[in-house]
Amino acid sequence: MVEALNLALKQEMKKDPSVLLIGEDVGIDGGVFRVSDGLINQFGKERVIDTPLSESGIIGAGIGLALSGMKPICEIQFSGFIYSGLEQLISHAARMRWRSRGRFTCPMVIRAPNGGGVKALEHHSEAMEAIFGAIQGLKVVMPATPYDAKGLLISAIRDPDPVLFLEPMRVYRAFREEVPEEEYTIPIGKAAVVNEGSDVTVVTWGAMRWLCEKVISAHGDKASIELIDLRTISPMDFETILASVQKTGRCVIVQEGSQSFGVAAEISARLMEKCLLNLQAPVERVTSPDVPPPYLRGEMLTLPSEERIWRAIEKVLNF
Amino acid sequence: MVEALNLALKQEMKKDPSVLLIGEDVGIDGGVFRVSDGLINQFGKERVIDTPLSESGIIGAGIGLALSGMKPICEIQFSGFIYSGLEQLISHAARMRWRSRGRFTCPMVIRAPNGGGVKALEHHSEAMEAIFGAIQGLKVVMPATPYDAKGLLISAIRDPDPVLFLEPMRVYRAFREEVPEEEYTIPIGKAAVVNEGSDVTVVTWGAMRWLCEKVISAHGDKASIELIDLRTISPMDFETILASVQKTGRCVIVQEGSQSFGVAAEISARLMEKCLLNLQAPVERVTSPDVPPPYLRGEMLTLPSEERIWRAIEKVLNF
Amino acid sequence: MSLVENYNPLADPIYQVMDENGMVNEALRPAGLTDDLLLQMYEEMVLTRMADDKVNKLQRQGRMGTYPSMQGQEACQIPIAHNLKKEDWVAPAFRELGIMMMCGVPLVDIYRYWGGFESGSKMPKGVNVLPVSIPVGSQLLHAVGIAWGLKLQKKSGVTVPFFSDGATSTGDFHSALNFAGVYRTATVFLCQNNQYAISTPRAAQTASRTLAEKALAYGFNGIQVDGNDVMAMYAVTKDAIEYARGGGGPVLIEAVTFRQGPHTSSDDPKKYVPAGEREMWMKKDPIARLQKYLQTKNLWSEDLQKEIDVRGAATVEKAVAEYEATPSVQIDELFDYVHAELTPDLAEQKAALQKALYK
Amino acid sequence: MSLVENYNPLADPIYQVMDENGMVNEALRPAGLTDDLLLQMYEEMVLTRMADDKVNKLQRQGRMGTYPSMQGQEACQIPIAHNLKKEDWVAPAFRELGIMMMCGVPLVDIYRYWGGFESGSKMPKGVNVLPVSIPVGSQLLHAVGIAWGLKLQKKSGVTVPFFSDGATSTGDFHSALNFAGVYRTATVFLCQNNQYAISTPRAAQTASRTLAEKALAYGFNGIQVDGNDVMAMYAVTKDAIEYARGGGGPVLIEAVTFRQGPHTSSDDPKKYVPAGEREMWMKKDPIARLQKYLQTKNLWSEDLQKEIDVRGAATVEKAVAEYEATPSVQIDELFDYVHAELTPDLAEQKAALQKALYK
Ligand SMILES: Cc1ncc(C[n+]2csc(CCOP(=O)(O)OP(=O)(O)O)c2C)c(N)n1
Ligand SMILES: Cc1ncc(C[n+]2csc(CCOP(=O)(O)OP(=O)(O)O)c2C)c(N)n1
Ligand SMILES: [Mg+2]
Ligand SMILES: [Mg+2]
Repeated sequence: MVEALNLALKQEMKKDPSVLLIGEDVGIDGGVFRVSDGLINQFGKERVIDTPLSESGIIGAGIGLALSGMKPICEIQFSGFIYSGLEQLISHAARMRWRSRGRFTCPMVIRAPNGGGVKALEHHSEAMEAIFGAIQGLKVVMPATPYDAKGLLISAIRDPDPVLFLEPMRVYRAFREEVPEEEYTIPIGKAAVVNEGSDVTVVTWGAMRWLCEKVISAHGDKASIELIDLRTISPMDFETILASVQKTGRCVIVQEGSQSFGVAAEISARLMEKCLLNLQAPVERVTSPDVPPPYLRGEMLTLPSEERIWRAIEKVLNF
Repeated sequence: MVEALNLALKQEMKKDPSVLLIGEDVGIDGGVFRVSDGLINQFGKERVIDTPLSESGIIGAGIGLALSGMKPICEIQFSGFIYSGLEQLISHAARMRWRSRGRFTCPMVIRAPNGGGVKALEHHSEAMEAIFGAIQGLKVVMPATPYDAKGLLISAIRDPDPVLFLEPMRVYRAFREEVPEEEYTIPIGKAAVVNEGSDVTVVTWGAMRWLCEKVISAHGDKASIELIDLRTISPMDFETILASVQKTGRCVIVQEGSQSFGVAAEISARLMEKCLLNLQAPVERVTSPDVPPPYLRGEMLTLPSEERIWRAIEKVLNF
Repeated sequence: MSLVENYNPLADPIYQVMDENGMVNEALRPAGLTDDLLLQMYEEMVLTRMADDKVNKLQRQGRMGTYPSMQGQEACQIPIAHNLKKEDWVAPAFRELGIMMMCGVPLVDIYRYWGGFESGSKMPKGVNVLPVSIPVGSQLLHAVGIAWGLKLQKKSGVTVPFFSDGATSTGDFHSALNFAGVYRTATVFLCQNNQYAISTPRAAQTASRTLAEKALAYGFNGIQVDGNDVMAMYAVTKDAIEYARGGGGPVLIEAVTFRQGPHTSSDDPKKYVPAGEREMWMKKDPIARLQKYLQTKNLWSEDLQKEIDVRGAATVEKAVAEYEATPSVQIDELFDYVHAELTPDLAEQKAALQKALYK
Repeated sequence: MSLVENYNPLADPIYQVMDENGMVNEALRPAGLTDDLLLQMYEEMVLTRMADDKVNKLQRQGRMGTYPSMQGQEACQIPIAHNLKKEDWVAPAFRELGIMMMCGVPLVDIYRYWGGFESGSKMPKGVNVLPVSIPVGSQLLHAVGIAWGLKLQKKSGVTVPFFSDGATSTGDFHSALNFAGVYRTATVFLCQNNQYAISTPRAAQTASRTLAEKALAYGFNGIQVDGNDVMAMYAVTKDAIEYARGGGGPVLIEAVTFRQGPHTSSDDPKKYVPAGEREMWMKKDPIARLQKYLQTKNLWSEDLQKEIDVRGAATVEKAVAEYEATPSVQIDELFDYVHAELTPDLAEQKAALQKALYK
C-alpha cells in the first residue's frame, strides 16, 4: 500500500502544482513509513516540507495554505498524535465552508497511519475513527487495499473539502498488489462488496478486511458470506449495507477499535432503524474491548481474531 | 443547577483540603456561569486559581497536580474549547492508571458546560459527548437536575479516576429545585428511571430530559411512557435500559447532539444485541442532524423538539 | 534599518508618537501621516465606536446576541487598514468590528454574525477578511498558512492576525509564531493587549515583562506600542507591513490598550477590574486623544463633530435596518454548506427535518 | 547571583567546564565535583551505554520492540541524578534510560517497557519517576503540575522534565513553560538538544538562535550548556536545581548534544544526517571525553575499564535474564487497571474475551 500511496501523491503533485505535502519528516526521510519517499527530490523543498513538531500547527497552517489557494496534504505521523490538532480540525477545517456559507473552503487532506497489529510503540496503534466520524463537515476515508488506497487518495486530494485519510498500518507492507500505473479514482462515500454471499453480511473496514477475507477462505464452504468493505467511514454508504442485509438477514460488524461508541454502533443502529423486520438474528459486533491498545506483547489478545469473527458469524447463523 | 454545583464544590473543598479549582476565570469572576462564585473568598487564591488561557495546560497541569497528591477540578469554560486538551485527556489522564498498573493515578474532575439552546455564540453549544465516551479510562457524567448535579459532582470529586463532568448549560438557570444542604452522593454509572411506564421507554440525558418530561406532561394520557435519564454516559448503565425495554418492547432515544456516531447509536446497538426479540418496533433516535450547531437564530430548528420527540414515540407505538 | 528592526523589546520603552494630551513627537511622525489622513481616521474611529455601541444597545433590547465590544481599541485597528493593500489578508478574533469594517466587510454582515445569522460570515468576493474566530488563538495559524501559501506561490501579500493578551498563552500562538519564524512568512501579528482575558489580568497570563519580547523566542522581532496612540499604531504597522512585504519576515506587535467595556454583554467587569483602573485608562482614550491633537491644529470643531456624528449615525442606522430585514435562517443553508454537495445522509435528514418542521 | 541567573542566553557562549580533550577550567568546577564522583559517573555512563546498547542488540534479534537509543546523551542524564533528592521528580520522554535507571527504576522494568510489557511502567514505590511519555512535549505539563502541587502543599521538591529539541515546537512546551513562569514552580526543564527530531534538524524546528533563550518569553532564565560535558552538566543542573528548590522558580537548560544512533531501531539516519556530522560529534563523545580527563589524572587504566565493563555486563545480563523471564501479558491486567474498579461493561467484555481465548 505504501507504494500505491506514493504513486498517487506523485501523480497528483505532477498534475496539480497547487498540491503540496507538509508534515513531520515527510521530506528527505520520506515519512517514517516511506509514503513520501523520493517526492522531495522530484518536487523540491517548496512542495514537500518538513514542519516543526506541532500537529495543531500542521493542520492550522494547512488551513491557511488551503485558503491561500493551495491543496495541502498534511501528514500526521500517527493518528494517535492528531489530538492536539483537533481544535483546528473540528472547529475550523471542517466548518469553514459552512461558517462562511461557501465563501471560504478548506480543500485539504489529512493523512494518518491508523490502527495496530504491527508491534508498534504505545500511542502508535490507535483506532479511534469513530470520533472522527462524529465531526460534522469532515470526510473520513480508510482504504484496505493498495488499489483502493491509490484511487481514494486521488479522490481525497481532488475533493473540495477536508478529508481525513486513515491508512491502516497493518496493510502498509503486508499485501502486495499490482496497482495500475494510470490515474484512477474511487469515489469517496462508496463501500465495496468484496465477496458476494447470501447467508450473512460481514461489514468491516481497514486492516480487518484481511482477517475477514481469511475467514471466508477458511470457512467459505460452511456459509455464504457477503463481505463489505466500508472504505469511507463518513459519509457512510449505508445503502450498500442495507441492500446486503436485506438480502442476507444477518450481519456481523468487525471493528478494530474498542467496542463502545464505535463505528459499528452507528451501523448497527441504522440497521435497527432501517431493516429490523428483515433481521434473522441480532447484529453482532466483533471489536476490541474497551481498554487502551495493549503494547506489542498483548495487542493480539485484544484485537479481533479470525476465530472470534468466525464464532460471531456462526452465532448469527445459528440464532 | 448553578447553585447546586457551587454548593457541592464548597462542601467538598471544605471537607478535603486537597481539592482545588483551576481554570479560566474561575477565581474572582466565579466562572462565566458563576459556578465557583464566592469560592475564592472562602478558600483563597491557592485553592481557586485563574490559569493562563490554555486548555491543554489546564488539563496537563491538572494531571501533575493529581500526581502530586491533590484533587484538581479543572474547569473548561465551554466543552467546545476542550479539543486542544484532548491529547492530555486521552493519552495521559485517562491512561495513567492503566499505563503504570495502578502505580500512578489521576483523580481529577474536568468540568465543562455543554450543549445548546441558550442562544450562545458559535462553538459555545457543542454536544459532542459521544467522542468523550469513546475514551477508554475516562468516565463521562452529565446531570440533568440540580439534585443530581450536586450528588454526581461530589461522587466525581471523590472518584479515584478522571471524570469528565458535562453540565448542560440549558439547565443551569432554567430549573429551580431545592437541593438538600447536607452532603450526599449519587453513584456514577447509574441511570435514573424518572417516570415509570409500560408502553415505551424513552432514554435521554442532559437538557433533553426536560423536553421529554414536557412530552410526558402533554401526552401522558395517550401513552404510558417510561423515562430514563442516563446521567452517566460512560460507563453506561445499560442494565437499567435493558430492563425497561424488555418490559416496554419499544424505545426512543433522545439525544441533543448530531445523529451519526452518537451516544444513541451505542444504546441502540446494545439493544440490538441484548433484546432484539423483545422489540415491538425499531429503536428510534431523535437527534440533531449532522450539521454544526447553528447560531442563535437557527439552533431551535435543529435541536430535538417536543413535537419531534412525541412523533417518534407515536411512530414506535404505532409500528 | 526599519523602526521595527531597530526596536529592542527587552530594553526600549513603549513606542509612542502622540502623548495622552495629543502632543506629537514630530520626529517620529511618518511621511504619509498627513493631517487629512488623521482627520479621516478620526471619523473612522468615531464611526467604529458608534457602530460598536449600537450592538450593545441592540443586545440590551434583545435584538442581538452576546457581543464583545471593542470600545477603547479603535486605534489598534483603524490605522492598520490604511497600511494594507488589496492583496493582504486579515484574520480577526472576535473583538474586531473596526478592522473588519475598514477592510470591506459590510457593517450589516458584522451585525448579522453577532445577531446569530451565519450568513454574516459570507464575506464579499475580493474582501480578504476571514470570518470571526472564536477559539482563542486559533486564527493565528490561518494567517501564517495564508502568508506561507502566498510566498510558495510567489504572490505578494501580507497577513495580519488580530488577537489579544489571552491568546498569547495558547498552544496555537506558539505554533503560529514558530511556523512564521521558520518559513519567514509575511505575517504581522497584531496583539491588542487590552489588559484582560475576560477577568484574568495580563499579569496572570504570563510572567514575561512584555508580550512583544515573546517574538524573540521565534527568531524575529517584536515591538511594544501605545495602542491608544493612532499615530504610533499607524507608524509601526506601516513599517512592519512594509518590512514583511519586502521579505523581512514576521513581526509581533504588542499594542498596549484597554478594553473599556465588559468582556461581552454577559460580563460585569466591576467584579474584577480594580477601582480606578478604568478611569485611568479612560484618560488615554484614543479618540479623545486624537481629538485633542486636531483641536490644537484647529482641525476640529463642534460643528464638524456634529457632521461626523450625523454621517456615522446614518451609516449605522442603514446597517441596522438591513440587519433587521435579514430573512430568517432556512433549513437549506444549514445543510447545504456542510460539504460542497449534500451527502445522502444529510439529504435524508434534511427532508425529514423539513417535514417535521413545516409538515 | 547563581550561575544560572547570571547567564545571558542572548549573548553568552555555551557553558563548558571541560573541553573536548578533557581539559578542565578548574575555576568553573563546583565544589562537590570530586574526582571520586567523576569516576563514579564515568562508570554510570559506561553502564548506561551498555544497557542501552543491549536493547539495540535484543531488538535486532527480535527480542525487543522499537527502541530509541540514547547513545551520546549520557552526560545529559547521569549527573542530574546526583543533584536530585528523594523528594524530587523526573518526567522522562522516551530517550531516558540513563536518568530513569539512575533514579531507581529497575533496569529490568525499563527493558520490559521497551519489550512491550506494560508492567515496566509500574515504578517501585518511592521512586518519583513518571512512566515514559511518548506524545512529544506532553510530559512537561505533568512536571509543572507536580511542582505546582508540591508548592501549594508547602512541600519541598523539584521536578525535572526531560525532552529534546523537537518538543520545543509543541503547544504543550509553551503551556508548560508559561504555567511554570506564572506560578514560579520549582521546575528545571531539561532540553537535550540532540540536533534532530527524527530526520528534522534543529534549524528546521525553530528560527531562534538557541533553545535556551526561549525561557525569556516566560519570564525566567535559560542557559545553553555543553551536553557532552559531564562537568558542565553537573555544575549547571546543580545550580539550577538548588535555585529552583530555593524558590527561585523555573529554569530552562538547553544541553547541546548529539543523538549518535538512529532515531529508533526502525530509522536510518544515513538518509538525512549530512556526511561528516556524526563523525564530528563522535569526537565530542561524553564518555571518551571524561575518560581523557581521568587518564590525565591517572585515574583510569585498562584494568579499571575491564572491571567496569565486567560489572556493567553483569548488571545488564541480570536484567536481561529477568526481562526474558517476564510472564506473558494476562487478560486480567489489561482490564483491571482501566479504572480503579472493573465496570460492568469491562467485566462482561473480559469474561467474553477470556472465554474466546482460552475456552
Ligand atoms: C480556546 C478557547 N478557550 C476559551 C474560550 C472562552 N473565551 C472567550 S474570550 C476569552 C478570553 C480571551 O482573552 P483575550 O485573548 O485577551 O481576548 P480579549 O477578550 O481581551 O479580546 C475566553 C477565555 C475561547 N473562546 N477559546
Ligand atoms: C505529539 C507527537 N507527534 C509525533 C510523534 C512521533 N515522534 C516520535 S519522536 C519524534 C521526534 C521527537 O524529536 P525530539 O523532541 O527532538 O526528541 P528526540 O527523538 O530527539 O529525543 C516524533 C515526531 C510523537 N511521538 N508525538
Ligand atoms: Mg485581552
Ligand atoms: Mg531531538
